[in-house]
Amino acid sequence: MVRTPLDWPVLRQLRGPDVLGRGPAARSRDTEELTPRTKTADRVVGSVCPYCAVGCAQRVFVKDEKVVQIEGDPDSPVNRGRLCPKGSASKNLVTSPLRQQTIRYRAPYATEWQELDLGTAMEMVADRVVKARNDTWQDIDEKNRRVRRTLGIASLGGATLDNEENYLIKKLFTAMGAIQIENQARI
Amino acid sequence: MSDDQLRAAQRGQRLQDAVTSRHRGSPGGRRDGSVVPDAEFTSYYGRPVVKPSPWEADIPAYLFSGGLAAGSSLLAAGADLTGRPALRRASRFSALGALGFSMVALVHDLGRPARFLNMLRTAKLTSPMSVGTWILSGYGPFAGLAAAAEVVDALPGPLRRRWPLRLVSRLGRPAGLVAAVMAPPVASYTAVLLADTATPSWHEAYRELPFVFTSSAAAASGGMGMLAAPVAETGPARRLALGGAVVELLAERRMERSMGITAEPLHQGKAGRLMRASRWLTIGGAAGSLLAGRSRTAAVLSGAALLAGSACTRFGVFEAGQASAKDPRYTVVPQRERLDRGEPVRWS
Amino acid sequence: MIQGSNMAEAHPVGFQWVMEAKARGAKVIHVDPRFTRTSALADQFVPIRVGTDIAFLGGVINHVLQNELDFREYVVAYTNAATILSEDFQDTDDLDGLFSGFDPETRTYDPASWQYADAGQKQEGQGRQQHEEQRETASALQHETHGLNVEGDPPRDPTLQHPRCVYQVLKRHYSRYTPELVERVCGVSQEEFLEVCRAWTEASGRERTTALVYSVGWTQHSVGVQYIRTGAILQLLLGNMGRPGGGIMALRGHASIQGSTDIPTLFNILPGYLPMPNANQHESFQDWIDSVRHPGSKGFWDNAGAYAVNLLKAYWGDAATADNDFCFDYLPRITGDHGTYRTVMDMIDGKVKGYFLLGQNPAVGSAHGRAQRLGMANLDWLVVRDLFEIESATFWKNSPEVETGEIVPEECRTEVFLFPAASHVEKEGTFTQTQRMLQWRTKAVEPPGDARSELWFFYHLGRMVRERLADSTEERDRPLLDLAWDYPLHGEHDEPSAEAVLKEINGYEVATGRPLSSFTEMKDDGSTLGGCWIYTGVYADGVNQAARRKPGREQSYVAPEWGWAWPANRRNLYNRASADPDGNPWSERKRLVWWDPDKGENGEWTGDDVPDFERTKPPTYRPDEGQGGIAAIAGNDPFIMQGDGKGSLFVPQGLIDGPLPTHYEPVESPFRNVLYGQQANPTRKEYDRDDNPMNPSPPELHSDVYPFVFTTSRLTEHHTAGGMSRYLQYLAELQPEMFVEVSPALAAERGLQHGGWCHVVTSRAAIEGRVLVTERLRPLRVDGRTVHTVWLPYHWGSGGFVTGDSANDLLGIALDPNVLIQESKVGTCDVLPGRRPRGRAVLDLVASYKERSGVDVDPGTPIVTVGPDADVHDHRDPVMRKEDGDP
Amino acid sequence: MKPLIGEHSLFGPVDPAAEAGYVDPPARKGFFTDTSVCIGCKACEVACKEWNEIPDDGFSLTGMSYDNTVSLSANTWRHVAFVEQPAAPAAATDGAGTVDLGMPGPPPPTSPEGAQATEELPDFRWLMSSDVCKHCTHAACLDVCPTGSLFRTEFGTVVVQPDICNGCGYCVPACPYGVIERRTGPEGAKNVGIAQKCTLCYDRIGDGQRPACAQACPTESIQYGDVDELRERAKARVEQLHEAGVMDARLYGADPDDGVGGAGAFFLLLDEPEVYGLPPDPVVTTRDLPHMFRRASAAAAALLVGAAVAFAGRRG
Repeated sequence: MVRTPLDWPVLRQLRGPDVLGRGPAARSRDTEELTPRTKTADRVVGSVCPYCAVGCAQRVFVKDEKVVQIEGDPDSPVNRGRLCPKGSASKNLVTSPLRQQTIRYRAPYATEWQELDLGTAMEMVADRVVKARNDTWQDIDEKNRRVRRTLGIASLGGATLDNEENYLIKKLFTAMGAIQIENQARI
Repeated sequence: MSDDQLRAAQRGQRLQDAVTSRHRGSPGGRRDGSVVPDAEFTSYYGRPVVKPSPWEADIPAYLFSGGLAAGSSLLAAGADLTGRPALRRASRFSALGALGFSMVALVHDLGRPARFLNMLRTAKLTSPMSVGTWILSGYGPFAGLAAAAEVVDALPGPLRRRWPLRLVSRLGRPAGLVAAVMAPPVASYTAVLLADTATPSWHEAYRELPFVFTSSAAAASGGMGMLAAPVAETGPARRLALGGAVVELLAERRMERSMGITAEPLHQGKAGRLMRASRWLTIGGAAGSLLAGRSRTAAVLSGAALLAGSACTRFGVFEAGQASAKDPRYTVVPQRERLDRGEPVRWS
Repeated sequence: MIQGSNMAEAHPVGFQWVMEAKARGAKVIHVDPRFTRTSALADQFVPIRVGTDIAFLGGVINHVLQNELDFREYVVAYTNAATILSEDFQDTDDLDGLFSGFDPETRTYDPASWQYADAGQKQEGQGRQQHEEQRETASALQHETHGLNVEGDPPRDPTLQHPRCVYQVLKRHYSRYTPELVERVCGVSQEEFLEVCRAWTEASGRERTTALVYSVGWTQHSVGVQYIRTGAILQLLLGNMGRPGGGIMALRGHASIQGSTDIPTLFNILPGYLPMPNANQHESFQDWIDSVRHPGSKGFWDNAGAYAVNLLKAYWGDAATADNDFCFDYLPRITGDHGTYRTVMDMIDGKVKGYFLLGQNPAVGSAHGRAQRLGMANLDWLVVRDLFEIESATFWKNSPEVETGEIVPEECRTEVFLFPAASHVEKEGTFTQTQRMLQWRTKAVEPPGDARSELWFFYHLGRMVRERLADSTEERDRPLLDLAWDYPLHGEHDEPSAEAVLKEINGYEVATGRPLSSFTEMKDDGSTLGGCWIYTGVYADGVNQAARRKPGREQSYVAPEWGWAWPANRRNLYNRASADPDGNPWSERKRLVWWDPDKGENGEWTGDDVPDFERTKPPTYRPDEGQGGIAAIAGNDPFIMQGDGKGSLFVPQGLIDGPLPTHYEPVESPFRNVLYGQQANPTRKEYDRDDNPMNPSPPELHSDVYPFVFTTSRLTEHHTAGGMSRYLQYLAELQPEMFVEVSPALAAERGLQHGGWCHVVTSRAAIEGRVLVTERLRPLRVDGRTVHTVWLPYHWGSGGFVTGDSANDLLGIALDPNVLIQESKVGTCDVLPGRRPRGRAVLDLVASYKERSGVDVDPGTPIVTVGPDADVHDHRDPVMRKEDGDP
Repeated sequence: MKPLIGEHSLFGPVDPAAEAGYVDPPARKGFFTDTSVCIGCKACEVACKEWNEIPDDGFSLTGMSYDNTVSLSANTWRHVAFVEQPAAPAAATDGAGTVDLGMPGPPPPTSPEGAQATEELPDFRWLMSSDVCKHCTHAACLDVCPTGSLFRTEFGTVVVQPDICNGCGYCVPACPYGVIERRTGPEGAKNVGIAQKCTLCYDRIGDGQRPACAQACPTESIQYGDVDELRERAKARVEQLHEAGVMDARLYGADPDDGVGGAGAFFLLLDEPEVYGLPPDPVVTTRDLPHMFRRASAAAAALLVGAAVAFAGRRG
């Protein structure tokens, strides 16, 4: 929009009908161009709130591969577009400045974190899993019962994991012989 | 955990008591002496209902210097017309100086000083600040021109006769007269500026506050004249100062009587101290002005007293308003009383 | 009826439906120890002493039975009220708080005497040992999930007059739960109590139904399962089960906590509630299957063999064949308690090498935080996967134990890996929510930096472990090497396809890959596979049914085309009960599912929901004698997962702590049990160790050292251990600090200043918080004395925008025997003004309390407090104990 | 041409958008906040902040029940008030009489009145209310704004234009509800130094969407819509509550004849407005503006005359 001296609000006031300069005459350029970012988003995807178990459907608005807004999905028969403060804050959850984005590693007896790249960290964990499993393997237990397991590796999962994730976790640990696989569901 | 947080929490407790007081039938207590008997009222944890202005000392300083500028322009014009060049010169300079100071104060107080010119984006009759800005925009150049003429006149002859400067010099009187005509609104609009708010002790003062401010402006500018001009020429300044001081004292008293409980803040705390100082300085300055015709010392002292008194008035009124906004009592009680009388403010 | 739940605060969006019901005239009652935001919106708020809900609900049951207010037609037809019990059964009134069959040595029951009359007595002798085993392995409830094991036709008396019929037993059992007793135990006035009884019964019956809502306010108790049972008995008596507007709703607290048990990461079960094989009981594949399906028994579990084969086939693919029992042998065996609390003790004892924490923060969120952190400090390595740097990842540098010197970073050997995790919008997959509904989330953006999904992490971890073992000839590595671990990958990070995993969970024909539509298509010959039989149908027709989002306004109120609910997209369980025995709706107002004789060839079940019944089995169907399995369920038996098709008022099998709910005091209580000599749940699971002391309770001495009752719960503004809320500015600012709520009376008594500090002391810890004095907490008169309740939110720790002490540090570990869930909703404590001592001094404070209370001197609370062997100092006034005569 | 300042320009019932010079404006939009169904969850506060990218308001515990955001401010455009109301005078602290350490032993002498503890507080109330900018028909903030930053939208709402505001701060004391405020921080936040308040999600409603707070509100305590219709709904709701025996229910801000010409965002309250921190009978300050200008003109004239008189006197 090209601005000319004629756009000076005082002149717009004088041209009427907004003589008092309260309405149309006072509008700024930004105001005229105002568009909600829910409208300018590149795409909207359906999601579900990660907090409690009510299962409120969310709509996630994405612009330039960034989440620009998360709000309730009015289509949902569960929440009818509504969200609680936590659900309403879920963009803040995704974009919080405290969000961890790199691996942090604490060596034995260390007093501070150090950085690791993802590949190295994965290799280290895989090594430790194999070793702990070997070191603690039981084919039979102390009562001579066949158990073929390890009691050296335990896991405790939150209940915000997906079903597919839980499925793979249990599948892998079971094949590994690890049985102390637990979840928030016990808590 | 900061002390602020603790204080806030303790306040919460005290104020929770305040909230429940109505239900328990005990009066909401006052913390310090007050003129009006305790009125029972309810609030939300003692939190203010309205917000105090975000303005700091800049604004009362601006109110004062605007008034001083206006009065000085009037004095300068009178001096010009009645042949008192020294008084004219001093007054024109003080007008410009005060104006300049007020502008700096005003801009400094903005949240976005760089956007000062947005003040001229619209002309809003409903906004005393907009109206005032346009008045100042009209008054300022003429007051400036009048002061410029004094500068030119003080230059060596040959320089003074160069054409643009000569024009400036020629325009000194008309500019000064125009400035003088525009000056009174400069002094009085600031009262509307404060009164046109929800700040209890400002709004309730709206009937008399313009008189307090203009008379205070008269006293200040008269005092300035006494301070800055030779005794021989300061007769009108003394009279203006004396008249201004007397009217200010009377108008202020009348104002308080019209304000109900919202007059209380004018007597309490910082505002109370300022208002008391204002009163004594103004009385002293006025008394001194009676002697100032004979003694340069007396003129200087009483002029300074009047200036200080006027400044204290503006700061006092300003602080009283701020205090009234921070105490829910001054917002709630008058409104509640109105409702309890069955007289809510309604259109029909 | 909301009890044991703070629905408005913990499930605000679900609460919209309560508000809508209220607007339509429903009366909302909230029973809770504390006036919450739920109470503020309820029509009636009833303050109750924490831990006494069974006494309260038992009182309501008594009111119903004494006044014959039950929905008699429903009760006779659909519950086991008419079933006649064995002559050997003795109730708690006969045995001062114990049922027949108790063995004080093992603190378990032999349930033989609890059985129906003339029922097979094959369990005799074996029962006790089984209960002990079941407590260790949290497997008792399999009988409930796997259905009551009933063979033959136990005798019934439809007139309900037989003295040993369940109805009469129930009536006798609760006859002492009078309004006076409720007042004395719960601190609820008789008026308020009777008002609840009136409202509940008036809003139940043919034309009206009452819904009951609970949450962890009921589950986190040493008698948690029995709390829920009491609610179930009441709802069955009043005819509220399986009917619209009725039922019992467990409001679960985490997005997919339902999914986490359906497809569990729990030590005792496999997907679809199949048990983890136990080295003692499941020696062969057949033993294992039979333990689920109970050959000859009735109900839907008869097909368990197919479900198990499909799971094994999904795990080990081509390697799983009929010849090798589908690799049954590859499954590791459990031998006892391997639950999270047991494991923590094992960590402290140095038995565990590595620990994975996946979006879980036990340093703040689990009971007895100190034990949790000391356990973590004694590992070889710890992997934490989370969005934020949570306390469980930083225990080695800023935990309370670092402050006390119990953990010295330079001496702590635990290696810690903190992996950033993907958030809910950065990965795709399904959650299963509280209503058993699966909803698919589409991925919106890539996770930032090194953040990855658990799916990615475990797929690649598995891949790397398998690579390391690829050349192994060790027999133990076969299960890993034979594992079906081949999922399509996509994207720059090689993310496994969640949809492919979902398809495997759903199940498909091995030969064609055609997804199964229903678990009835599952074969036990290896021709089909499926990872979780109850989820079969979620990928029916190759369509991701969980991703359906047909707008609610374009559907019926049941909204069957939004997401997918197990089983078979059924939204209301046992909805056959919404129709009368003849198949007609009990009332037009309350119709949901009914028999339509004109539909199909010979009539069909139909209605707004998917009928929870065989579609073409008419109401008139009666099984032939000797029939088993599904065919044994009659056309008028709506509870099809139960062996007798009836709702269980009395539970002969499956519960370790008794066939009927009975009031026991919480493990930590300032009061002696008024009803029975047995103080608390005699069968509860405890870890009797020096590092897990319990505060003394009557009849022990010195319970006055911890004179107040405390309870913990959530705030709307935070989420559990705070890992998803303290790290967000917008939530942190709303509840910025740990606080402790006390009544004005307690504040006056202990000199606590509103807004000031106080600290709370138990035998485990002392924590501090700011004081909030509020009349939302009120002292109650219980058993002639005033009891003060202290309330604490448990959201804080050392990380995030807002920090504070963790309430869970106060708790000891005592578990419900059925499910091994901790009693974290109630404990005893003392409250002192001011901040807690710092450094080692805090240990001294806790120690001085322990000394005064004798915890140090005499570790191990006496659990059995009745009977000749009970070695307790009972200083009760015998008159107070039992008005109607002590035995 | 209509007069410069019409009869209803500063006070009285009027359609504010039309009054501000919009030709054929859409129906006026507003909020009806029904506090009788508010569960105090603060979803509105958070949803508002997420949408409008408002910085946090600091992390401090106030002790004001569950209200830690204290009031509407530059960084809080929706604010939920929490009021704990004990009913009976004696209920506050029931004194030494019934205080008991809860120790084992014989019951204290007061035990016969055992039931009292629960009976004393039958009417305890916990009121919750989500406050917001009232979007007054006669908006003082808008009228006193010297730059035209605050303006009336076609929906009749009052909105700050952050590209215009120079932070003069005049709107702050002008608001009779204490809503608008100049943002002072935190450092680095956008719009620091600029007046901030609820925009009724001008961007969203312009696109036919609902304001963020109303969209989020779980219990429909916050209802968004056409003001005329909302007023009808509000009246019906009050009647319904009165019939149900909730005689405390009353509307606040719904009367077009009131001191601000009726609020675009009005409330159903369960107690007096001041209990929630609202002014009981607010009046737009500009109602008195003509009078103020007349007084100021008189004072100005008096100054001019006074100065003239000072010079008219004898030469000293």
